[in-house]
Amino acid sequence: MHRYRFVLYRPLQLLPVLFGISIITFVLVRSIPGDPARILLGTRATPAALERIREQFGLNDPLWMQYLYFLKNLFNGEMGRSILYKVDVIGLIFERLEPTIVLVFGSVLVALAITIPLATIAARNRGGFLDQAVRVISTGGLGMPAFWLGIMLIILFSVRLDLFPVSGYGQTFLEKLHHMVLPCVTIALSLSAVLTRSLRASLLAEMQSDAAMAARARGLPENVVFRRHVLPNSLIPTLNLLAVNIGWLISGTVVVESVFAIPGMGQLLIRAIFTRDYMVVQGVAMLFAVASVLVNFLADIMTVTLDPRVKL
Amino acid sequence: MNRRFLKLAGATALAALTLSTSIAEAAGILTIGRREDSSTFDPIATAQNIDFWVFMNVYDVLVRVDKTGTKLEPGLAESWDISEDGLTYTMNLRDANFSDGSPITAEDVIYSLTRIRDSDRSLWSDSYKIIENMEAPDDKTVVITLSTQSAPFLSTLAMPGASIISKKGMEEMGAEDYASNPIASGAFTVKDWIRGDRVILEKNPEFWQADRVQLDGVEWISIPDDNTRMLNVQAGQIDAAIFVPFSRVQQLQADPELTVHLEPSTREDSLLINHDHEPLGKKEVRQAIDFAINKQEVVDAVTFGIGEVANSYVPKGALYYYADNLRRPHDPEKAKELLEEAGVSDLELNYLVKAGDEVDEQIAVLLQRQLSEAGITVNIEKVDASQQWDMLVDGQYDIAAAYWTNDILDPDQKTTFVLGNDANMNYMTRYDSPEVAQMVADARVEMDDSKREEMYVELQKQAKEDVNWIDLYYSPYINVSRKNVENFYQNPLGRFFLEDTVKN
Amino acid sequence: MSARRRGLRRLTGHVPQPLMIGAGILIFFIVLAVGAPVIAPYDPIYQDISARLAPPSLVHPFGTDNFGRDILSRVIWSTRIDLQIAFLGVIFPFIIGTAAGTIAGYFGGLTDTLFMRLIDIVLAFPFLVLMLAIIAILGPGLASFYIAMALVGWVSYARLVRAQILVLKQSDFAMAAKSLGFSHWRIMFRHLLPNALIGSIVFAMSDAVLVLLNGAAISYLGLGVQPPTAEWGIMVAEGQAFISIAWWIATFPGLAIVLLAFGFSLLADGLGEKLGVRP
Amino acid sequence: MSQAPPLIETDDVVLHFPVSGGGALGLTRRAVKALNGVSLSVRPGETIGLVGESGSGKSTLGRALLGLETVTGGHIVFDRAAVTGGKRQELSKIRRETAMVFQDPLNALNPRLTAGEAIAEVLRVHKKVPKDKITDRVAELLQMVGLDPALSARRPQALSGGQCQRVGIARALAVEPKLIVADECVAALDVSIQGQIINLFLDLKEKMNLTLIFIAHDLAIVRRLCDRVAVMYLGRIVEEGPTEAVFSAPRHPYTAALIESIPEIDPTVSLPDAPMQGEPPSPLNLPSGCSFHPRCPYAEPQCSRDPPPTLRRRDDHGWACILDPGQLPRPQTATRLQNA
Amino acid sequence: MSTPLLKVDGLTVETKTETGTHRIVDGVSFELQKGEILGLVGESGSGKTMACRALLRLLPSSRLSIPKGSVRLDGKEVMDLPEDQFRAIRGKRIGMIFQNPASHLDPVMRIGDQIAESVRFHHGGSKRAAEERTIELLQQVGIPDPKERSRAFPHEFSGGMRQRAMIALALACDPDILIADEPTTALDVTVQAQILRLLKELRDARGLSIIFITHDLGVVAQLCDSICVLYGGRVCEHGPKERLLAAPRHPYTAGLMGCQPAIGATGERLRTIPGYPPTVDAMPTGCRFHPRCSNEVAECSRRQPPLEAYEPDHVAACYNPVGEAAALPAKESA
Repeated sequence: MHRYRFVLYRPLQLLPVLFGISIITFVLVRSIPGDPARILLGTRATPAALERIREQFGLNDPLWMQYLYFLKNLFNGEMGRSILYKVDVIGLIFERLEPTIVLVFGSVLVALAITIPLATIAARNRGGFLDQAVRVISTGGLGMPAFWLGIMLIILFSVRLDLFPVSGYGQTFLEKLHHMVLPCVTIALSLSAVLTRSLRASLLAEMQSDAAMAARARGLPENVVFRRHVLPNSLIPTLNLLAVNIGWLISGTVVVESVFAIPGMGQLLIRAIFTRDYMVVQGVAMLFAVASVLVNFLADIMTVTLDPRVKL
Repeated sequence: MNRRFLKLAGATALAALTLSTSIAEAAGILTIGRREDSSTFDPIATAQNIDFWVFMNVYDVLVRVDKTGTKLEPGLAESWDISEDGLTYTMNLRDANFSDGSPITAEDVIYSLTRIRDSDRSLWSDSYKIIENMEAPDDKTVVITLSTQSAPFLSTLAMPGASIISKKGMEEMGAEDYASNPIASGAFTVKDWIRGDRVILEKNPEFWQADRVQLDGVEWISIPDDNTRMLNVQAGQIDAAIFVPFSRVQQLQADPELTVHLEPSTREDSLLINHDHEPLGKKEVRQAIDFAINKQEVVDAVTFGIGEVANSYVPKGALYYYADNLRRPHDPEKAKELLEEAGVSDLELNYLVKAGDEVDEQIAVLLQRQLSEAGITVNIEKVDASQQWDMLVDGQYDIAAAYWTNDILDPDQKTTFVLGNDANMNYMTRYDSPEVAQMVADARVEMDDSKREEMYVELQKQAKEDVNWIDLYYSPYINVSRKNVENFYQNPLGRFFLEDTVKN
Repeated sequence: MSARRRGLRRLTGHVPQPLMIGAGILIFFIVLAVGAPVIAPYDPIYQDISARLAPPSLVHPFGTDNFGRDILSRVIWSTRIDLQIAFLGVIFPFIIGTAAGTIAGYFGGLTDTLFMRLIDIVLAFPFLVLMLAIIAILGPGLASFYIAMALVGWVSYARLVRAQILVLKQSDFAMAAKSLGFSHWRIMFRHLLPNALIGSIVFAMSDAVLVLLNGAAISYLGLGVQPPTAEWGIMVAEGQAFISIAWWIATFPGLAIVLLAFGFSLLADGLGEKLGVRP
Repeated sequence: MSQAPPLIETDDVVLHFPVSGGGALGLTRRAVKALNGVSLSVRPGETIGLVGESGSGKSTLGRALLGLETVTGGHIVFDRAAVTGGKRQELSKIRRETAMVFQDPLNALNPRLTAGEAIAEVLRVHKKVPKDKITDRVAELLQMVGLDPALSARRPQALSGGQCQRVGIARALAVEPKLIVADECVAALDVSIQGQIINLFLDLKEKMNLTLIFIAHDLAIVRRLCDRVAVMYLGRIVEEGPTEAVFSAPRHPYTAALIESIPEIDPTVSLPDAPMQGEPPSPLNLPSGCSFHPRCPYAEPQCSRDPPPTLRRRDDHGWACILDPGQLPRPQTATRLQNA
Repeated sequence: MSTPLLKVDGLTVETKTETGTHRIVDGVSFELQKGEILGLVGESGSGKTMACRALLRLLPSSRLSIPKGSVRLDGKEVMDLPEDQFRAIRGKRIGMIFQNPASHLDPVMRIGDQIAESVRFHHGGSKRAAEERTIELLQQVGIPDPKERSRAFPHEFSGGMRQRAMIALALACDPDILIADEPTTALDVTVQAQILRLLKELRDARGLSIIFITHDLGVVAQLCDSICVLYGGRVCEHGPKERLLAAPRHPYTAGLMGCQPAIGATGERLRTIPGYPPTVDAMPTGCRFHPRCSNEVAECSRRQPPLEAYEPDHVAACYNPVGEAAALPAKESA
């Protein structure tokens, strides 16, 4: 199918993006004041010890050379060694990948599970009491910082009601699922606030669309019109909005991972930033970038599948 | 839509209920929540408490610090002899095995100590440069020769960095593998390490005191958020948590399910002063600042009354602590007078604060107000921890709060760092007194205990007089455990005696 | 849209209720900000250690924090800085984004491709790394925050405006302007941009809330405005530490954020309704 | 007709819009073939109608004539200035001396500018009158197109479609153009208003000796207004000649079918029994040979084989078909016209 | 005559704006016989589309009132039916096609599925039966290769094909009445001729009654049996095509015919109606056409003229109707 032709060449567009990201991260991270060697050594830092550490991680080379090394490593499928953990960055990242992926996808699912009914209620009662109620709920979700909301959810559902684990990730599949409920809900609540607004607007537009009118004119009941003609069409822009914001969403997991002690990439990243573990920051940033591009790529495939008019 | 949504919610809740019971941990495993995860298991490659506190139950050292944190007791070395001149230490090793079953030999000891002295991975080389030579007359004896006398040398051997590792293991596995999956001889061995999440330890049957160990295992779980960590203990999902914030102590104490442990520590919080930044080089100005600060208020507001006002750089209860050292009262008027005498007016100070450190930020806000009452303007500059460290080292600050915990029992380590004008410019204060530095050097090699004590008392007095920094408060280690956990104890040097801990 | 349909919309237009309520909330906060010295019962940084952690009472309607500072006064004074954050945190990305979006959309071709790749990069870039890095490089404080927001935030506006410009570029009035020999500059900024702005303005309303929350998240991670300045995000972040012994410290500033968010949301919907755009 | 040199002349103009490619990797170049060799010349003072179905390329041609689209091949010369050369100076001459009127009167005006501002802007940019005279000139122009100058303060939304179109025309006149291209400028208007606009054009044409290129699909209007007519099909002119001649005796089957399809307000005339079937094919894939052959009732095998026929000319009336004049039946309307 | 299939009486729709409540459809009445094609003619804002939507209760905005008046289908009043019963009328008794099939077809659903959905919803039956019926319908409206084409999406169709698909969709439930809302306005004349032809054939084959909404008198003249002219939301003239076009009574009808350029005419100026159609919020008093009317008398601005019968089935609302003298505009120019 030639509509899916972009699947073949789109991955090529990833290259300039990754290249750009690698340069920006590289320059940015290294311009942050703070010396990883000093951080590592703490009070015991002596000039000799500092020098040894810097030598060990190649921090003494000029920046451009460090970058070239980085690129060279990248071509060999390596990302260097973590200064803090002293192990290979790629291995470090892969250990942390799963929780974050589960968290992001779980959040998206929960967010959709919240958004679709809420937006439906709001759109079908436009201007009415329920519409306002949905607005209150969704802006409430938007206005509450994740670190605060997360703790509230823990106090209510874990400590008082003992329904969910307080934090952590778990070992078995079921355990993981169970652990992920609250973190996903935390992210989903603020995410769904944005999505609900978008979906409500699309729904309103689609409900008044000519196609919906025509469907009503054929005598289809409102429910059928809604389910078959309004909702599917409205979801497309909302899903695209979601895809565009995926980078933001992934970044948002950092806070939630801290609150819920989820051993994911967010925590790895934040600790790496704070300890100036350059290679890890670099690696995670690259991976976030790849993820973000991939998700948008998936969204494109989805859009093309859902909306036959779209050609990419 | 509505109905379906409710159904979904109901189903989720039901699933959750059935699951939550299956979560409970295995009986003999002690789960402890802490702020961060370990970074490595290579003893020489880290200087962080977060790593050390785990090492102490995984590795064994030649000489151990006892529960009170004031005396040394035999570890892997059953006994030791010190030569008359104080230069030769003969360590007699006990019969003990590594976790892989191989016996610990003198060769392993020499390998370990050589490694911390010479390896380019070692962060501790300087402390062990004093070791000139090591020999193994037999498998169970190590003779260590020092280049100079050193009173604190035995204490140095008790430092977790000097943990004994298996030479064969290290050479076969390589440093990287060993650092994730070490062969050690402590009470527990590393069963699994889920980086960023938890370190899973299991009882080491080869431990020479294996009978003493009651627990089947220990899990150190990283839970960065203070609230979450506390809620975990409260909800009974972990057995214990360390780093309890001051603000939570009272509330946790009221919980009948929990025991809050306030263990004496070697932690001292102090206010660094950059002597290089005039007029802070003037003793009177530093004294004025000391007068202007109401330490009791800091103790009350920041530590919720749990801490204690500090009067010496040597932590309370530590070796040679001088309890009668001078305490300058809170006296803003006196402070103003002193400033006037020193000819300083409109003093404006840059206060470097470690961002994200609750305690640090609170002290800053409090001190800012207190100093303003003495006519000193304080500008708070908040930067992230790593950058703060950089700026401290580079002297880009006027004042900043910092804390210290001892790694070793002997006061020499801290004294050297704080007064001995070591490489770190006296803990970044740039305090420069050649006489004091000489006293520090002398105290290090003085082998007579009472004389040594006198010297350290003198040092404490002098430091107070000169206001090298301002001692703020001492605070305990605050840990919390469930009622069913017994003998959950941390000594002033941070060692958890998990070999004695029982979980009922 | 045909002339007929627009005519009808014009007839059914009125000031939507959400717009009025939203504007009301915003005005309320502006009044608080302007009148803070008069309205706030206490000095926001006055410490009364003896009255610390006091629960809400008649003396301290919102209670006090761990330094005995009056939460109500701090919430009121914060309005000043938070409105500033919401405004400045949005206006710079708005200006940069609309300009970039206009240029990319209008010229198309290589310019557009370059901008789109740049947007891809920013979108794919972990926001937090950038935020923390910029704050670390420039030093914490509002200025760094604004710069970071501008560097990241412009993307949304650029995308919105670009999409609009691409449509408007095809419109007859753009063609008319071109046929009348107007310069690119004039066509872009006088004819196309004013018509492409509405969507961005509506988006800016909801963006303002996100900016505030970003500020809060940054504070939580430890890099916010300098103490002892009162700012809602920081107050929530700081109060989080006391959440189980003094819920009021974090809750009231949190509610203030929610209320302002609510106001902006209403404003956005109202504007969107009034001007006929979808958010 | 006068033998003055043509005001605007095109020679074999080709215009292809590239679209995202075909083939598995998207590497094959594809193009919407909007214009495929158009030659046309318009003399000063002449009004020429461009007619054809949607997709025939008539609007594209109109824009290309004013240099608003970049042509792929061929030449366009306006008053001795090359439109296609892309020289800034020549292009600006064209901008100063031509103007365009658009289909959707509301959409052709910037919704944020009032009628007066829209016209004044043109005057200012082209420095047509001194600054202090602008208001007067705007009023004058509005009166010229039959609008009350008081309306100059209104925005397009507050004007009716007909009024908007008059503003659009006034704005075009503000340039004092030699040539106006009117692109379907009455199609979106109400029937009662269409007549007003057509009459306005007739007036202006008379008064100002305008050259007018009138693009429309409504043949009836073209017949009223235009001196000559060019019929386009898939980017080619298939017939061109004096309006009267084309309408009464079309020489191309497509023109004939087009004329036949127009409903008359005459209850006695019934719908054509066999209207031309099908719709114009996509300009992405032109049929081989004469592009009209798939729909042509007179198509011969050679029509699909041979290259498209070129415009043949006789009596100033050109057609691109193998049929000779007189081989087509005359349209009903033409017959009626004769009988009346 | 027998009971008309559809009788609309006094149909009224109001809209609320800042300036007050306005009637955009004001007492519109007409009848439709079985097999009749009625042309509903008017300019923009004449209320022709609104009237038809109102009688199907498909008003697009919440600001529009619930329509008042009487609509009788086979002599039975349907205006007071509750919504769920009324729904059975939509589609099944009265189908509708629209000006812009591109937007009135669901863009993300296959054509065949949309038709099958309607078929199954109204007639039930198996999926297969619905599919067969779909193909049959597509065939009937002249879509070549219907089986293949039913799998296509609307955007893959050309304009004419889309309108055919739209008609097939309307026919899916076998309605008695088809409301065609400017179905050919967006199409090329050649395609328009095809669609008009199709509608006429459908009427002949099925006895379908059609209400054809348009502004093009030419189309009406060729297709319809009777014509109803609307202006400003009111009926101004209604009668059989031949009589109405031969001798329009209302000055508006006459004016409209005058300004429609005919293909046979050349050269001269067109006759026009001065001024512009009124907007909803500024409706003139009395006869809504009077400000533009050349036949205006004093009474016109004061009172709304009632519909008066000139022949039994030819009515007009005017105080000063055009006399017999008005002739066919086509001849006027000749």
